[in-house]
Parts: sequence; C-alpha cells; structure tokens
Amino acid sequence: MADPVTFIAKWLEGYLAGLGLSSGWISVIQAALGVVVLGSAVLLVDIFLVWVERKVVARFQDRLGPNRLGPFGLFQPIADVIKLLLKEDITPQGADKFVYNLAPILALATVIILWAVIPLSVTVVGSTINVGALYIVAVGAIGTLGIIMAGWASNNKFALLGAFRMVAQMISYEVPMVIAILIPVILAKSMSLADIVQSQTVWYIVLAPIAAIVFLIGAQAELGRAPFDLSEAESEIVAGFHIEYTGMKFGLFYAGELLHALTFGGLFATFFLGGWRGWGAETYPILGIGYFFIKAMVMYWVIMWIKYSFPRVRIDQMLSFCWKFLTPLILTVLSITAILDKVMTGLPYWIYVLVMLLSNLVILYFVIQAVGRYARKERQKVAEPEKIRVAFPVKSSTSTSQAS
Amino acid sequence: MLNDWLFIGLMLVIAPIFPIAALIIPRILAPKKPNPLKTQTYECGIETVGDTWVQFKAQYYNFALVFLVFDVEIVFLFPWAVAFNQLPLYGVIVGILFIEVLVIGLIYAWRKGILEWS
Amino acid sequence: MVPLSWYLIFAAALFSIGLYGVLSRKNAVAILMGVELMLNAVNVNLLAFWRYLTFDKMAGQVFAVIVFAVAASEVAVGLALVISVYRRRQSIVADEINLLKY
Amino acid sequence: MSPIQIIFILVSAITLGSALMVVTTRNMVRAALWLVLSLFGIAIHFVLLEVGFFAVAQVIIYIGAIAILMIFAIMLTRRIAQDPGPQTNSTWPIAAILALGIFGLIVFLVQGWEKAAIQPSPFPAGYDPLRELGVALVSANQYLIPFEIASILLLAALIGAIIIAWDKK
Repeated sequence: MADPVTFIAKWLEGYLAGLGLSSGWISVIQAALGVVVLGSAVLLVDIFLVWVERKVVARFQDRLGPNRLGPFGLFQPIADVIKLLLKEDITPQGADKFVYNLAPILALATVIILWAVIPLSVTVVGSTINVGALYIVAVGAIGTLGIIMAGWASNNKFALLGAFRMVAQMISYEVPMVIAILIPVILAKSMSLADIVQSQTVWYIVLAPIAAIVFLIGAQAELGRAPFDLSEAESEIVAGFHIEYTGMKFGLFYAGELLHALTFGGLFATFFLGGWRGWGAETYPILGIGYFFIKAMVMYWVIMWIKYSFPRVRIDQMLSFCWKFLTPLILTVLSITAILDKVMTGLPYWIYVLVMLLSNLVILYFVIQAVGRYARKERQKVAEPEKIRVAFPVKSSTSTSQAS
Repeated sequence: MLNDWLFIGLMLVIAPIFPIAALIIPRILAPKKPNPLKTQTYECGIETVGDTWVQFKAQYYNFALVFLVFDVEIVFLFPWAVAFNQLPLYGVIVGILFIEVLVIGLIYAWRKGILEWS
Repeated sequence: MVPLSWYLIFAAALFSIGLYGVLSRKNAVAILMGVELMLNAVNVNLLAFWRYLTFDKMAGQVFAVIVFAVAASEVAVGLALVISVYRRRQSIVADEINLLKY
Repeated sequence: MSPIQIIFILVSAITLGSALMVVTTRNMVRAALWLVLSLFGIAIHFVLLEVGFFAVAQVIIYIGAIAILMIFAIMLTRRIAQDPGPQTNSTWPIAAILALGIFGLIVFLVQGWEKAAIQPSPFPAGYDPLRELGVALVSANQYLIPFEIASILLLAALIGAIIIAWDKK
C-alpha cells in the first residue's frame, strides 16, 4: 500500500486487459483518467486556495479573514463559487465575442496544463517528456497570449493598456526566468523535470542560490503580483486586462491567478528544493506527494509574503530592474556555473557543491555592494535636487540656502 | 517518445473542458438581462471618448523586440545544456560565447536608450 | 505512421497559402505573416526529411534551428521597417509605398 | 487508418484552415490570432515527427515572441488595422493562380518520387536526437560556424531593427 497510484494503475490495466482491449487503448484510457483526476485535484486545491489567500492576507493586514462559514471559514470559497456561478454575465459593447470568451478559458487551462509535467512523486508524474523545462516556458507563452486576447477583445482602453503593461512585464521577466531555469538544466544535464528532481541529492538552491532568487523574482513578475502588479494599478487603470469581465469569467481569471501562484511554488520546489525528495519518499511514494505539496505551499506562502509586504514599483523601474540588473546578473551566473561545472568533472561531489555555493556567494557579495553603491548615489540625487534655473536670478543667498 | 506526449495531448484536450463547463453553468443558472446602459464600456463612470485603439507608447514594441532576440538565443542553449556531459571544455566556452554575442546587443540597446521608459 | 508524402503535401499547401498571402495582401504586417507561414512550411519539410531519411545526421535539425533564427530576424527587421514607414507616411499599405518605383 | 494518421489529418486541416484565415481575414488582430493557431498546429506536427524540442521551441518563439511582436506592431500602426477597404491588391487572382500552380507542381513531383511512401524507422535504443543536436551545434567539425553565425545574425537584426525604427533623422 506504499504506492497506491501505481497499484490502481496496475489494477486498471489488468481489468481493462480482461475486457479484451488492446494495449494502445489501455494506455489511452489510463492517461485520460490520469488527466481527469489530476485536473480535478488541482482545481479542488484551487478552490481551497481562495480560502488560504484570503486568510493569509487578512493576517498580514491584522484582520481575521473569512471565519463565519464552517470551521475557520473553510466553506467560504464554496459560497464564493456559487455566487459567481449565479451572477449575470455581461458582454460589453463592441467586444469580439469569440476571443472575449476564449481568453478566460485560456487563463485557467494553461495553468492546469502546466501540471502535466510536474513530478508529484517518484512514480506519480503525468508525462516525462525530455523537454519538460521548456514545456513550462511554452505554456507560459500561451498564457501571455491569453492576456493580450482578453485586453484586446474587451474593447476597453483600460483593459488594453493593462494587457500591454502586463505583457511587457511578462515577456521582459521571462528572459531572466528562462535563464534561471537553464541553470538547473545544466546542473542536471536534462530538461525532464523528473530527472531534475532525481538528480537533486543536494538541493539546487544550495548549488545555485542566485538562480533561485532570480526565478522567484521572475515568478512574481510573471504572476503580476506586487511589487509587479502594474497591470492592476487600481488608481490608474482600475483592474487591468480583466476589467470588463464579470461573473464566472472573472472567476476563471481569479482562479487561474491563484493556481498559477501555487504552480510557480511547485515549480520552484521542483527546480530548487528537490521536488518530492524527502525522508523515505523513494520507498513510500505517497510521502513524496506530501513533501511536494508542503514545499509548494511554503513557496506559495513566500510569494504571498512578498506580495503583501512590498509597495508597487513604477513601470520604468520595473523594466530597468529586469533588463539592466537581473538579465546581466543571471547571464554572468550562467557563464560561471557552466564553466565551473565542466572544469570540476571528476572531483568529489562535496567539493563541487562547495565551489558552486562559494562562487554564488562571491557574486552575491559583489552584487550587493554594487547595488548599495547605486542606491547611495540615487539617494544623494534625491536629497540634492538640481537647482531650478530661473529666468531672473534672485539674490544668491536665498538660492544657496534652498539648495542645501 | 510519442507515448510521453499522449498525456500532454489529452491534457490539451481535457483541461479546457473544466473552464468551459464553468462558463456553461452560468448560462443556465444566471439571469441574462442585458441593456444598452449595462453593456457600456466601463471607464470609471465616464462615457468613453473616441476609439479604444489609443496610440501606444512605442516602448512596448522596443521591449518586445529585445525580448524576441533573447528568447531565440536562450531556447537554443537548452540542447547545449542537455548535451553538457558529452561536451569538451571548448564546447562549453563556445556556447557561452553564443549568448555573450547578444550581450553586445543588450549593451547597444542600453546605450541607445531603447531600455529607457520616457 | 504517416508516409513522408503526406508531410510534403501538407508543407506544399502551407507554402502556397503563405505565398498567396505575400502576393495578395495589401497590409505590410499581413505580408510578413505570409512569409512566416512559408518559413514554417520549409521547417516542416526540413524536419520531415530529417526524420524519415537521415535521422542519424544532424543537418536537418541544425537547418531548422537556423530557420528559426532567420524567421525571428526577419520579423524583427521587417516590423521595424513597417513602423519606420508608418511614422513617416502614416500608412503601411504596400501599394502606397512607392518611392522606389520610379 | 491508424490513430496517428487521423490525428495528422485533423491537425493538418486545422493548420491549413487557420492559415487560410490568416491570408483572408480583414481584421489584422484576428489574422494574428489565426496565425497563432496555425503555428500551434505545426508544433503538433513536430511532436508527431518526434522532435519535441522543436515543438516547444515553435510555441516559445513563434507564439510567445513573434506573434506578440506582430500584435504590438499592429497596435502601434493602428489605423490600417480596421481599414474598411479591400485588404487584397488588384493582382490577387494572379497570386492565387501562382500559388495553386506551385502546389500542383509539388504534388505532381511528390507523387512521382519513389521514396514518397516510405515509413520512418524507429530511433535506435538510447538514441537521443536532442542530445545529438546539442553536441552538433558546438562541435568544430560539425555545425559550430552556422550556430555562431545565427547568433551574429540575431545581433545584427537587433541592432538593425533599432536603427531602422528609431532613428531621429
């Protein structure tokens, strides 16, 4: 009973073979059942996430959060879902109907599709394709397209502006994020997520802490969560690309966003925290699922922690931070990691880990120094603004006292 | 090889069914009484002025351009990373050179002011 | 499995559609879309030949990689041209861009 | 017909249908979205050809980058996006005849070719085309030069595009 999923799969295979089906159809039926079970499970978790998110944000803001319906307000999201299902669905004037309806479907479906390659346990993994890491990037690209579709089809200026901002942000942060994914791929020499988890006898967050941090920042931006939530800057463009969506269509965007956050938590756990790895997870695969979800929830909590702690940045700051800081930094780390990995083939593993960690820490030290110097310079600039040129110079004594 | 993709193919077909179902249920349950006032474009209560297609800042295009070039480069580093064990040291250096060529482009765009937002 | 000829005919059809788009559309962006379709048809052909005839050599795959790079470059420069022309002449209708005609 | 053949025909029909929509739709944003569907169909074809890497690269590069760049360009040059006039020029019948002629010619040539009906042989055990590609791209006696030139080509495209689009005269 250590591995119920494989047990059920084997039993099903035997049962279907008894019915006289060919092996091809059996694998199709097995895969289809797997997809349905995985999708439903993920969506059930998603409904639960509404409660988690509301409860956590309440705690951050020193409130209680939902606490009326059921124990600890656990049934609140169910009430939310029923409310959303019963709300009227408004299609705005001039909307491109088909694209308008397709966008929320894409928003949720692309997130569910991501789970196909994430290994939940040593035996429980949807697909072990040899391009898993890139598959995640590709599905993310379709999600970006969904946002642009929503913004365009709504026939609303705010929606289109929000979509443009969101897409500019997502594609910008995709560059450092993809390079950050490339580093675990180099360390594991495989793009299959199952292999990446399998080769993490030492968690990659130890070998590549900078890549982990950059991935986390990229994830935050990809999710459009604070400090990168420009697309839904309430005071400027109200709600961003989903401004015109009501009822369940808005609900799909909301569900997709929450699930996306958990998915990025899971991806972070897969790439850098050893995925399902943990004590006894190889012999008892069921434990692996537990470990994986604990790690994913911890990372989800970190993402929420960042979201509710930071103020929003300006769009120029956001893009400068990506292109002028994160991208050069992660390219440097990539080059050094690649060369060190090749040079150190054949050395004992603990030396390898130590050198990788040290090289990262050295880079981190210099980066922090440089950022500190830059921040000092910026502070001075703000503290001593340029003198305003006036057409008729007044007495010099007053102007100097103003400047100092 | 193709068996690995079976799961993903089925996922592509089945995953959209969940949100589609969530959109069909309100069609049956929810009220539907649209009127011209209700379906107006939302702009904080003010009536919309002019076309939705306002002129956009060209900067959006700039960032997409730099992104496109970087994206292509990075994607083709992935096979290089997968083949890492079979590569000699110079193969690794050549792969890094491949991406460093683009850093010249990034520096150029930076100096040209393409990465500024103003 | 599918015989090679199916892929070739599919790619030929895609190429022809792309060619029609390039030759008949007025809008410069639409012309670039047609070029994309044609390049994709080429890529399908390259990879189909690689898979069916010479999967032990890497030429087909490497060529496909180069086609990807070329497609990206073509779109980057092509759209830059479109935007440049639009800024000067407020039009991207290919028929109206006729300064070099005479 | 085997299941793969049925999938092939379905995907081909979707790809070609949306490609036709690309070249005939009047609304440019819609044409771009049809282009995305068409390119996605080609990605599925790459999966059927057992080059999964190219399938995901197709989605990342074409849908994630090129299509988005195109939509941005359409939005920047917005006026013509809703151009009410005809979207085809006067010589479209000639274009159609030419395209059909090329298609017919290729079909004729393919039909007469003795290797047209061959089936692919499965990969030998332990053969990973992706890994082989990675080695080939950076080996001096294989395809190192094209690979590096691709990089320089992209650099040239980036610099060229910046110069063309944003020269201040």
